[in-house]
Amino acid sequence: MKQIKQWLQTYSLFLIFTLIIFILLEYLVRSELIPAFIIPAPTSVITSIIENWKPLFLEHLPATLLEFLIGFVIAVVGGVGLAVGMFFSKIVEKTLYPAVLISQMIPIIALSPIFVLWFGYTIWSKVAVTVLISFFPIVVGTYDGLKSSDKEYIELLRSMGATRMSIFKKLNIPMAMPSFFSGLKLAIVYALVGATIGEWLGASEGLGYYSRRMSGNLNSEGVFAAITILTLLGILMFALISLIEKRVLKWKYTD
Amino acid sequence: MKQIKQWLQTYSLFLIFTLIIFILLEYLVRSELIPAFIIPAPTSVITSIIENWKPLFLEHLPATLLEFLIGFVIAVVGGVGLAVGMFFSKIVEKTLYPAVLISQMIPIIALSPIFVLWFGYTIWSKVAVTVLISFFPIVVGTYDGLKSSDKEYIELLRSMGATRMSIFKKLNIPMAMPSFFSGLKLAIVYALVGATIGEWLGASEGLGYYSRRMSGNLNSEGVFAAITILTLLGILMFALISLIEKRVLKWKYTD
Amino acid sequence: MTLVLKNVSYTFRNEANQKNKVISDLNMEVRNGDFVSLIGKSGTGKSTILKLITGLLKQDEGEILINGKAITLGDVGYMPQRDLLLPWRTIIENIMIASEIQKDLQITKDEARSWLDRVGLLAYENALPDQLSGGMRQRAAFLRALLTGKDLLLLDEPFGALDALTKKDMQTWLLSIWQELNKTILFITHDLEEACFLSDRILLLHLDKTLDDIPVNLSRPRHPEMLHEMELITLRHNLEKRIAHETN
Amino acid sequence: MTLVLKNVSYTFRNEANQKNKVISDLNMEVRNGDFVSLIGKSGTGKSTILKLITGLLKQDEGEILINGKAITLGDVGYMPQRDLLLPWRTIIENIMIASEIQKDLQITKDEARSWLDRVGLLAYENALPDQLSGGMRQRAAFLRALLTGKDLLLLDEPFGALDALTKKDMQTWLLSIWQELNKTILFITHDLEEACFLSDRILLLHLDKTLDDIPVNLSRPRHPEMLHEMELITLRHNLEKRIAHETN
Amino acid sequence: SSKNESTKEGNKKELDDISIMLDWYPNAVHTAIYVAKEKGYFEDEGLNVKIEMPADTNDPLKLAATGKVDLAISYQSQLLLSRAEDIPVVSIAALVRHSLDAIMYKKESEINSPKDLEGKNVGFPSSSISEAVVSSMVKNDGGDMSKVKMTDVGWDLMPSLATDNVDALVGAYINHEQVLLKKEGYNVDFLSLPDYGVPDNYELVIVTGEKTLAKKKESIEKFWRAVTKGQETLKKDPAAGLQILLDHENESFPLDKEVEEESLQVLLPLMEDPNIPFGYQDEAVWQDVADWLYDSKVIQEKVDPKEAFTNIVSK
Ligand SMILES: Nc1ncnc2c1ncn2[C@@H]1O[C@H](COP(=O)(O)OP(=O)(O)OP(=O)(O)O)[C@@H](O)[C@H]1O
Ligand SMILES: Nc1ncnc2c1ncn2[C@@H]1O[C@H](COP(=O)(O)OP(=O)(O)OP(=O)(O)O)[C@@H](O)[C@H]1O
Ligand SMILES: [Mg+2]
Ligand SMILES: [Mg+2]
Repeated sequence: MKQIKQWLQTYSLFLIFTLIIFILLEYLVRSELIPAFIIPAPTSVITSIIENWKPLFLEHLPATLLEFLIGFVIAVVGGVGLAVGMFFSKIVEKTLYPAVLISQMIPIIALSPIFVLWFGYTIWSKVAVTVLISFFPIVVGTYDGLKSSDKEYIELLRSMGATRMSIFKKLNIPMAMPSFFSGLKLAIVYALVGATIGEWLGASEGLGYYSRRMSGNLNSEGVFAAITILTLLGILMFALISLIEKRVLKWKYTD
Repeated sequence: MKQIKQWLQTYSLFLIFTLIIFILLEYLVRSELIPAFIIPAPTSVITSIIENWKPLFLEHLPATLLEFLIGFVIAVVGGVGLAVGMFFSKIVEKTLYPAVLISQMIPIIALSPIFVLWFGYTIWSKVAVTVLISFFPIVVGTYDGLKSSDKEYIELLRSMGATRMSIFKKLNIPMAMPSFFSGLKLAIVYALVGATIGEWLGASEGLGYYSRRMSGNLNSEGVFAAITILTLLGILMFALISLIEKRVLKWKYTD
Repeated sequence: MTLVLKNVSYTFRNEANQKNKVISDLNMEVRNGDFVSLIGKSGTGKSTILKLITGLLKQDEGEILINGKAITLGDVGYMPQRDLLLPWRTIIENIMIASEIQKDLQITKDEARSWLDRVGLLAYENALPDQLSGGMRQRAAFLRALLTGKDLLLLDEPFGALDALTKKDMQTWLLSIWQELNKTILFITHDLEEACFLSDRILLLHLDKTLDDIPVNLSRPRHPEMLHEMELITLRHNLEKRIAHETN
Repeated sequence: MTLVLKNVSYTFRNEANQKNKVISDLNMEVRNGDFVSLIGKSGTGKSTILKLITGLLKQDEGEILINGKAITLGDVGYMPQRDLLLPWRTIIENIMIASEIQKDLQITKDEARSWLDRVGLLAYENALPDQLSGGMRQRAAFLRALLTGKDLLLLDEPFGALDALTKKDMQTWLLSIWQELNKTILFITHDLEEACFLSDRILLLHLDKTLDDIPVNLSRPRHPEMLHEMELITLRHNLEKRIAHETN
Repeated sequence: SSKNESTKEGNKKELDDISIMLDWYPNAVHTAIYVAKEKGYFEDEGLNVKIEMPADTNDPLKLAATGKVDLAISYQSQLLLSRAEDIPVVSIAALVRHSLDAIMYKKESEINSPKDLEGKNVGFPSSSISEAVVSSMVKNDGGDMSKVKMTDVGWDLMPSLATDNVDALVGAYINHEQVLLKKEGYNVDFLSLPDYGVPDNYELVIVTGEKTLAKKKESIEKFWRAVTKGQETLKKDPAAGLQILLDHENESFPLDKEVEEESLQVLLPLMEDPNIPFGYQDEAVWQDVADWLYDSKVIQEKVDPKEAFTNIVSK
């Protein structure tokens, strides 16, 4: 009860703001100041979601979720792995850090034929886009976090005879957590965007695919139905990670 | 001289790594293990840049640069403005912060018809994408930076009779600088990607558009020529901001 | 210059709206040219009193008067325990910040420079705070409070973070400056020896919110040798006993 | 347990490869059950000596022996000035960390708990370090060093960050623990009074890298009253003079 | 000469502005428009034509509907789809009179007729029309559509076939993808839509918004007259006509001359029929395509073809 009250207090203004925007949009569309085939009325979008809930939620949502989850897990595992590698080896760091940075400057759509070449039209091409797009914040977050360990703490543990591995486990990893979670929160949002873009590059199911198909059919309600679900999913994922963060970093948040 | 030596020391491994990748690519393409119309040989890309240097550097590069610059400036001015607004007013913060966060979760390409409707195929549609994509890190960086001012410093200045405005100028702004620059470095990379994506959504010149045109013609050398220039431009911009940061935050870097 | 607190009370309220009456019906007076120390266990409210006098906090009841007028922000020079030098400003820019903030306060760069010279920091005029040692930083922070131009200086544990040897030097240095300028100083410290050595009077704040006013009968000028005189040692011993029986 | 340093030298090299010979031909000895303080001006190399003894730094020349054997990492209990409690671990997890790291060290949770009880921290067993006051944290940090099970404890300004009143309490507390357990302690401090009050011997490190060995002829057990005895005061006065003439 | 310039400027001010958005970037199919522009036919008609290029193949229609552009080049079936979605656009002329779309495949993949697609993988560019095309053709050929695997390949039609990720393509044009794939050394062949029960359609049509049509009918007629004149000139000397296009584009986006030449050769016979004026649209063709779209469930409601087009040239 108290939590709900607090939540409302935090977000009420934003919710009111959103509501006003929706009402404004509804008015603009209904009065034909904006053509409905470009921005649909919010009510039509809701109607469209309800009418098509079966394909949307039972077919396309699970497909996107699967790509997203596989991609996100790979990005986390790979990103953390790379960060740890860079942390332990200057050579790995100097070789790959600039490459990771530069990989962010290449517009992904330009690389789509390469994905097709490597992965064909399997789920892996979407996973690849997801990974590529969400990899960076995880690497940076984890690496910066690992490096943030105070020299004095390390000396204290070494004075007790700790090996490098036990310093890593007992000090570096917990120290890296806050920064790792900052990266993770960015990455989970990007991963969802990545899965969507991946589907645009060729897919046969998924919300991104759905929105593109609807766009091809000039059905703007359908496009926005998919976008709405994607956005809500993104908010949910972000909230989920924030929640896990609060749990794991309890020591940071109890005050 | 000494700086060059230091620079080489830092990046030599990466340069060697890049070189090896290039040689490998060249071999794979020449021996027809990878079709040249998907990934071109690095030498063909260089040839393509040299052959088409005139349109590339005199027409498309300036076009992209212009979109990028206008977009980036608007993102900086708007982002800083919003951050300052949120800093001074809880109402602004509670209303707009979630909106800014959510704006990052919407796949931008899905909004292209809206941009086209509002801005047509003028430069402004590309500027809009650029702004939307680079806005977020600036807002977050500036806002977090402004909030980071220590309560004790504020009390010290208040004890001298400082007004809120003079605390803002003398304390909050300088305190926000490091975090602002972190955001700026991300934003400048994203802004360039944004301009490119903007061009994919409709343009008649620019490096992004060029790469798309060449892609439609299966001219992969052309695609990678544009990507190469874009990437180099991104690195340059990033280095430029880093340099400015080092100047402005001299007090952080002299040790 | 006379500072008078009459029946001052102050209560902290936390988020859960719980009240914590930290200062209750407090009366005290600091006269022109006095060096007064305020001592007491941790949490008795010493810093709160200083914040009330600067005007950073507003008392719930009672009056705080300087020369008979209610105090406002900007009336006193304030120096907290952490030096709080702005890291992006050079030393001279740091000590001149009050004159940027208060329009009617005119301090020229030359004046500031002559002050730096006097405390042995002229060579560091354009250095950044990070380049200075703890003692030097503390001297700069003191100059900053001094260059507010106010007669009353409030110092909240200014030497608390310094090592014992540097602290000794700073004490002597502070006394010499104070004597020369005829300023009034209200000084918070945990170090009873320091309080005895520096002050004309010691105000001892108890956990039950009462205040003892204890005179220090040592001659001026003070010199480090006095630290070993029986009078000071007895006084300190005495104070220690008065505090020790209090339980937190 | 005997600690012996024979002709130890140590030189810091910075990036520009400039050398700074901090320790030069140092000889010292700490015997079983001793409480030895190491004092000296800032930068004379006190902390460096401690790091050499822990094994964190490796001497360029000479030998460092415990019971005749060259020291290695993990041979002593070390407590730095900052408490360095890991903020994500509860107090009991923090004090037991050495037994997680060293396989041959078996300390049960019950033992740890009884230690917490002894220092008055049992109620905070499962609290996070942030929830404790400075004095409590310092006690926990000391327990952590103690629970390494080593006979020799190296304490680098353990009470430097505490306020004067808390510091007094901690000193008495430390003495009582030390006496009970028959540990050997090498203690760095800036506070000459503290050094005199606690130690059997005081090692005074000079800027010219020489070391004086000064015995403290106060009876054991010590109690706070002794702080006001002439003997201690004279000794302190003496030490002060010996240090004061050195220029940095 | 200064006098001459001033009169020129004076003339320019009297020109009516009209904008057209192409279906895709400039290529051989647009040669007539560029010829008309270059030779001054538009100016002769009193028009100042602005040519724009789209981001997405759906954009031209939408922008014509909102009046952001006056004219747009789009696809006949796409226009009918828009009508079904109540988007107020009308076709005013047919630019290409026959299907350019086809089912394309590598010769070695042993596809001889649509039913051979059973068990094969067909790539298409996220469009339900393309799916309907394959479905109609396979059924017409007596095949089982449920055995054909359809793969949406997004933007990457050619790479998907070239890398053997799919066995055949639909939505690829015989005047572009086919030519390019051949040039890259792939031996491609295709199956024509009309041969297997999909009505032959006007692949490219010129569309405008209903409001624009009412307002600017005269200018639109002038526009089409000039384009027709451009087409005449082009037919007389295709090489010279194409050169105008290549020159126009060459500064910024070098086009492959060979490819465009071949493309034009494929296109020219498909853009006009004997004894029918350039651009004239037949109601029967509209009716057939509309019926086919409805029958194959691409659109859910019947569209009246009379509303979908209007002829600005008479037979
Ligand atoms: N901002 C605040 N909000 C709520 N309570 C506060 C606040 N600041 C101080 N207090 C409470 O007021 C009391 C007095 O605090 P104050 O800082 O004045 O003590 P102090 O005598 O200066 O202690 P110390 O010697 O540790 O500096 C304490 O119990 C403290 O918990
Ligand atoms: N990591 C290091 N690299 C280079 N020089 C160092 C390093 N640590 C200490 N020094 C130098 O060694 C000298 C002695 O330092 P040390 O910390 O041992 O002094 P200290 O006696 O402990 O001083 P303090 O009383 O301030 O703690 C100083 O001159 C210092 O500049
Ligand atoms: Mg205080
Ligand atoms: Mg030290």
